[in-house]
Amino acid sequence: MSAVLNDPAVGRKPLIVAFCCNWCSYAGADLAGTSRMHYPSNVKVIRVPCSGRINPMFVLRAFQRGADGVLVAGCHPGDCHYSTGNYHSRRRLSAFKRLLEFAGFEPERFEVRWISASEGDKFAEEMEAMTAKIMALGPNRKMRDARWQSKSLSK
Amino acid sequence: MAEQISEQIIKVKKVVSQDLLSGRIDLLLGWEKGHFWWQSRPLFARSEEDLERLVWDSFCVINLSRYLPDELKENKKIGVLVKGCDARAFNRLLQDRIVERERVILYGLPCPGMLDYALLIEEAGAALKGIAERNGKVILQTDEGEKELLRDDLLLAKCRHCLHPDPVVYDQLLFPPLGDREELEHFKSVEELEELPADERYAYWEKELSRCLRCYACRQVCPYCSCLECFVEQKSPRWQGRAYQPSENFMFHLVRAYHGTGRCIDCGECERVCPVGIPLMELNRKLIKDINELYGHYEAGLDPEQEPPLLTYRPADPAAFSEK
Amino acid sequence: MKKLLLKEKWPELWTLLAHEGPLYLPVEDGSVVLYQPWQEGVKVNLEAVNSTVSPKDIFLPREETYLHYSCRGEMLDLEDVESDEPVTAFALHPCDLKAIEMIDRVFLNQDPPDALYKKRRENTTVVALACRRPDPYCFCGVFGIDPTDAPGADVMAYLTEKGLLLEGRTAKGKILLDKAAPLLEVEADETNITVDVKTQDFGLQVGGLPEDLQERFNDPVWDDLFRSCLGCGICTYVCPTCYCFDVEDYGHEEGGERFRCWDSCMFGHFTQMAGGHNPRPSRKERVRQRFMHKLCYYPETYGEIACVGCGRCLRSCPVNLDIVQAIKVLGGGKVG
Amino acid sequence: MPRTGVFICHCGTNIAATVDIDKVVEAARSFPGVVHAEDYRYLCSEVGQDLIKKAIKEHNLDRVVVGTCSPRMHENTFRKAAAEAGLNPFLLEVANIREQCSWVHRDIAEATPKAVALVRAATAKAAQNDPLEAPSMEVEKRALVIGGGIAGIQAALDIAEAGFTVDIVEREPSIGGRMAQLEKTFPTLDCSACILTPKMVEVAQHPNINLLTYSEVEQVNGFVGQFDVTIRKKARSVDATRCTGCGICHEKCPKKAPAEFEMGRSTRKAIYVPFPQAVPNVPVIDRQACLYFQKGRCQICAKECPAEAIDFEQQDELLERRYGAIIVSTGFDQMDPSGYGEYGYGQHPDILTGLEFERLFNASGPTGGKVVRFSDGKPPKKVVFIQCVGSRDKARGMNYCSKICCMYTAKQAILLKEKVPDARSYIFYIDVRAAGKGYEEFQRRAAEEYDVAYLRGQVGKIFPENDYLVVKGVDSLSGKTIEIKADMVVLAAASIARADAPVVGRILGINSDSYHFFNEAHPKLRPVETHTAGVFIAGACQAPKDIPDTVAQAGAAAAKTVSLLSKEVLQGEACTAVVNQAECSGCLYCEAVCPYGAVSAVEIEERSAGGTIKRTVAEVNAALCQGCGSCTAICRSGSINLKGFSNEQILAEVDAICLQC
Repeated sequence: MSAVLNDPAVGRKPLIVAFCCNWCSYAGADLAGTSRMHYPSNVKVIRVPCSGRINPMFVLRAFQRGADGVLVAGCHPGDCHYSTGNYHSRRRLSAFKRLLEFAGFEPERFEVRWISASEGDKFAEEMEAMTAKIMALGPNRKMRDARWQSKSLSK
Repeated sequence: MAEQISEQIIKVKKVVSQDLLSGRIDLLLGWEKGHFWWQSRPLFARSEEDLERLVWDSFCVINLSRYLPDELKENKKIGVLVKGCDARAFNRLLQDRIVERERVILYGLPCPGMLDYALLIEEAGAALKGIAERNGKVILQTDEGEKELLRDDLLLAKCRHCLHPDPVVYDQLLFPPLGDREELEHFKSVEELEELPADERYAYWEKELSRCLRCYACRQVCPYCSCLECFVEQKSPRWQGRAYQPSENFMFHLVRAYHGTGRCIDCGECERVCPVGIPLMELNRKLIKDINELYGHYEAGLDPEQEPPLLTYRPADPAAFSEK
Repeated sequence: MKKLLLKEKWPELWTLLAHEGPLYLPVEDGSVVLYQPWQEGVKVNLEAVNSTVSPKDIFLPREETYLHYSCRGEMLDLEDVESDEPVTAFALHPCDLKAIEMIDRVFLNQDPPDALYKKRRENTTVVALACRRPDPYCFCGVFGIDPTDAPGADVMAYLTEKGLLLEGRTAKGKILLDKAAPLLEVEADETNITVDVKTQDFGLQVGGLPEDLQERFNDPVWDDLFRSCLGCGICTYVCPTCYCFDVEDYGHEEGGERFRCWDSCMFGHFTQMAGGHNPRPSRKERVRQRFMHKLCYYPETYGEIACVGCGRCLRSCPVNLDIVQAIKVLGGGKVG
Repeated sequence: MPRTGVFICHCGTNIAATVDIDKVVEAARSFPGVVHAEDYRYLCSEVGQDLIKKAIKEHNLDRVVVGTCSPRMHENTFRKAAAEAGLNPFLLEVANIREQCSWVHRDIAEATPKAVALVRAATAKAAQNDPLEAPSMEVEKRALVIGGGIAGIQAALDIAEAGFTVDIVEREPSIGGRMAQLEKTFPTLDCSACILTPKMVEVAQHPNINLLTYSEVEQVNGFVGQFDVTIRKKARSVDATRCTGCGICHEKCPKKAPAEFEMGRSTRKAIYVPFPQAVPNVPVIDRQACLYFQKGRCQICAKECPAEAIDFEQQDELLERRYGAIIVSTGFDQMDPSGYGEYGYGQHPDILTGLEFERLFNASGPTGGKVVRFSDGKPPKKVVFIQCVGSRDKARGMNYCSKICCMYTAKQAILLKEKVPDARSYIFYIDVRAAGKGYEEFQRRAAEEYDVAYLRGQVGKIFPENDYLVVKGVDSLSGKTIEIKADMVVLAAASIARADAPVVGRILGINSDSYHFFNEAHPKLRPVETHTAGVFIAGACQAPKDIPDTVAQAGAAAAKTVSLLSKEVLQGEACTAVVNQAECSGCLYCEAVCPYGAVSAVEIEERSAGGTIKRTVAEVNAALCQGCGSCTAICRSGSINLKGFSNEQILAEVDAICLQC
């Protein structure tokens, strides 16, 4: 992988935390696997019932702990398993994303995608694309608490 | 106008003392003078004697609605003097269901804006002894004589940004309304920040927030911070660490602002009380601006019947993500 | 013998002292003045009477990590964190220094003394700055503090038209002046350095406070006094004599650190116990606690009221509920 | 500190080929709380499950983490195994190291640390897990069928025959639906009415079936087993208990209105039954058309009615009923082809849609069963049929194939030849799709025995000339331009979702595809279920389909319904929201965003300084909650939490997943 991916400054690969709704995007991520599609291993998925479950504080926590990018993925609007969850998350996370950008985060650091259970290809493509964008930006230092990774004496 | 505000106290006193004496209200929330002529503090008046200390002048900035949730636990019916912003604060509390409309009598005071002491001394140039007001002007009385300035130029920042000087909800409007104000540059400072490159914007906030003492005055004074238990203090889960690290500073301030999405009444109290001068309203106004742009114009606290934007949706809503 | 540091030489002194270790001095940050470590480009303001937040955080930082831990399996390793770097606290006003003296009693007159605090205190050279004019909020005179002289200082400094007059008071102070010697000149005229700084007293007569304030614990005055309090922590955080802190861990099961950080008795959670019980459940108990501590508990232990009249709470309290009002309603002055 | 056991599955080589299993097991041993870690080739096998069960007992485990395939695959399998070993199943977490790790990464050096991170996150989450119990809910032994076409009729009859009560809600005054509008059915040319009418009568007479015609579903609350449904029974203005169906009222009624049943191609009266075989045979007054309702005079029907059944005062009635299951069979519409300007639909009376043409054959249709032109009443000698009008048209219509048009057009061409022996049919088509039992034979018969000209190609323009319609098209096989002077043109307009399908979908909480056809829960394996438990779909509301498919699907939906209603209790969702009422400030924003009405206000008493106070807080009905968690994200204080995906659990996962290995 490229030099950016192996960021010498922190000696680690960029980390993308992807919150995926159980019914669409998580299933889409599974389908990417079942179809043996490939995407970068720096993407790590956390399963949630619905994109409407996402409290923006989860996203901030990920940045604090060292995520370089955060993705929330849910069903396409209109297809929510719970009928309205993603309509609500669309409003909440739109406002939140703009606030994050206002705080100085690059827009690419936090994204929301609608990925259905049948869109394994889209999941893989989005992960590739997001990883490429994050690599171009380099590691995120905004809001990161360096103390999290320091295991002080364990070395 | 300026003379009106100093004369208005006579009528205010008359109305509220009638209601207090007749038992229509058990408690009146008003203002009294602090140690200095430029300070007022809340007055909790239960008797005519208490009412002697009641004032209504150009320094009655404190939002008295904020005291209602607690005082309603001890009093049956409370009268409260409300300016434009205080009335919107009341609606906020009403919408969040922590006050009961029928247990509160709102005395509406159309508000010409409150004066900023820091501006007064800055303008005075010399030692400031006091002020007088007449015809929309303020006369600064200093060691070196008098200086006359336009009242509107001496307002607190929050009052310069005020769009609704008249109470939007009241039981009795004590004086004729002043009319809504227009402020063309309401979001100017937000827009200026938006123009900055991301890294500079982050550096700006990192520096501003580095002063944060975590005194939570912004939260305590805020009409939208009505939670019994703030996320900040919760032990399980521990959302907010106490360390004075940038990561924790951002956590608090971004979440504080985000919790005001579609709820912030734009009163500017958080910024006013911040002892270290953090421009908190830039965060809040950013959210107001974005909600307006994305989901239609909405001013929180104007109409408690109108659904807050985060509690509703339209299937065809736009999104701020790079995917449409 | 006082030495003069000409205004134009100030930056040289800052550079010199900051080279040794952190140099705290009053700096304009946004719209406020705070004691911050000097670095190139900061705007030092020696004219400011009172910083917005007291300089106590030089000795009692807002946050202070004191141990690192790491674990693997059953093993737990601990490592203390201590700093030995020399610190200069520059331009502390007499009231603030008096307040440090009060905090010293709490942290040092113990057995054992607070190691972290002790270390910082020992490592710090204090340069006090005499006041030249009072702020409208100042009332140090009420407590017998001379705003032009700080007995606890290592170096006493006076602001003059030309610059700063520096007078070494202790061995530490003299070392500092020795280091700065190349920058200093001998000042001939020493007559004009102190001015009569008369603060206001708000009609306070602290002598009028009851002998035994403990008896006022259940006094009805508390029922009224607390009402306007919003429950924020401004007064405690800006106050030079408040020193409460909390301890918290940061980290995970594999490693992390333990730190202490400022806390405020004005917060509901300050006395919240693990089981949920809270002996100070409402703002009334908390407001009473703070003022009783300043006016009763501290004096009972250490012999003087824990207020130096810096006026910061008068300036910063969002609802103008401050210690002057508390003293008055308790009998230490005329109300109204 | 929990006692966690970690089990890593090789899945043969599916995981083991790209993940260094030993390293993952070794790393897991160092995670906080892990007291046991091992691996096995196939954990989902019986031997593998036994291994987990054994370890739970042997090591006294109170948390289990399985690193294996997707939890959507085998989470239930492993949870069941854990339960058999005496552990609450919700104390088990799955780390997805197959679909989301070994299968998507090629390099063992990349996949292994990722597997470690995923197992670490699952371990951290598991430490926060609480034992959960799924609530059990009673089942109301009554079904609701929405839509009384052939799908609804079939489903209702099947359910009723199984012994359960079923209500049919039909919007129109009569059941029958689209099938009632048809003359004959392909490929057998059965008379549609002959096979449908007996079923309609059976529905009306079945003791287990309640017919609610001229009614609509307004609101659906609740959940599987206990749907609370509000049904609006529209005012018929005729007392059904008195009406004898004699028909005098509509005979005498002086006011005419366009007949919906005839696609507006003829009229009916203001008081009417939509077609002669209507069930129930009780007329309704169209209040928009009725002279009395519009102008306050007339009342002829009331004067003439021998049974005194006319009731002008009748009001809409709101019925509140509880059902255990719901079948949606709301059918389809035919697209209005006026958007295709080149075909001139709406410009000329002899340009018809397929359904309008169908009505010409019917004895009670607009022409009394004579196949004649609307323009001059003469029988058409040359009829051009155009296929795929709005179907298979990415640019202007629908992407999909409407499925029924090829067959019904062949049928109509045959019927035409039988009615007008000297008529000739020309069919412009893209492809002929005749997949189905007897379909290909039927279509060939039309072409070969009924002299139907099949022209592969498209029509570019239709315009009237003299008393005929000039149809200009291209035969794509020969490449030649074709011009036909036709007497009539029939457009096979696309079958589309009902215009109000999105509204119905929202009321029921079921989702739709981009054409507004309702989505099945799985296109292959759950074809009649929806994502909302207890709501099933049948017929053309799911996608265009013919009668045999519709009836088959209706039967399947009925079978699912019957199996549901046969249960005494249902296991509900275990992962539901829960309110910390001591911290809840009672703003009830959670109530506003809950899609299931599961959150409501409740007053609690609380000790406060100097006494007790009453406070309003939120409360969750666990039986209604489906566990989406939208409430938890709007709650500022985190006072409402979601079991199974709690704030603590998700934050623990975030914390752990961000730790670098």
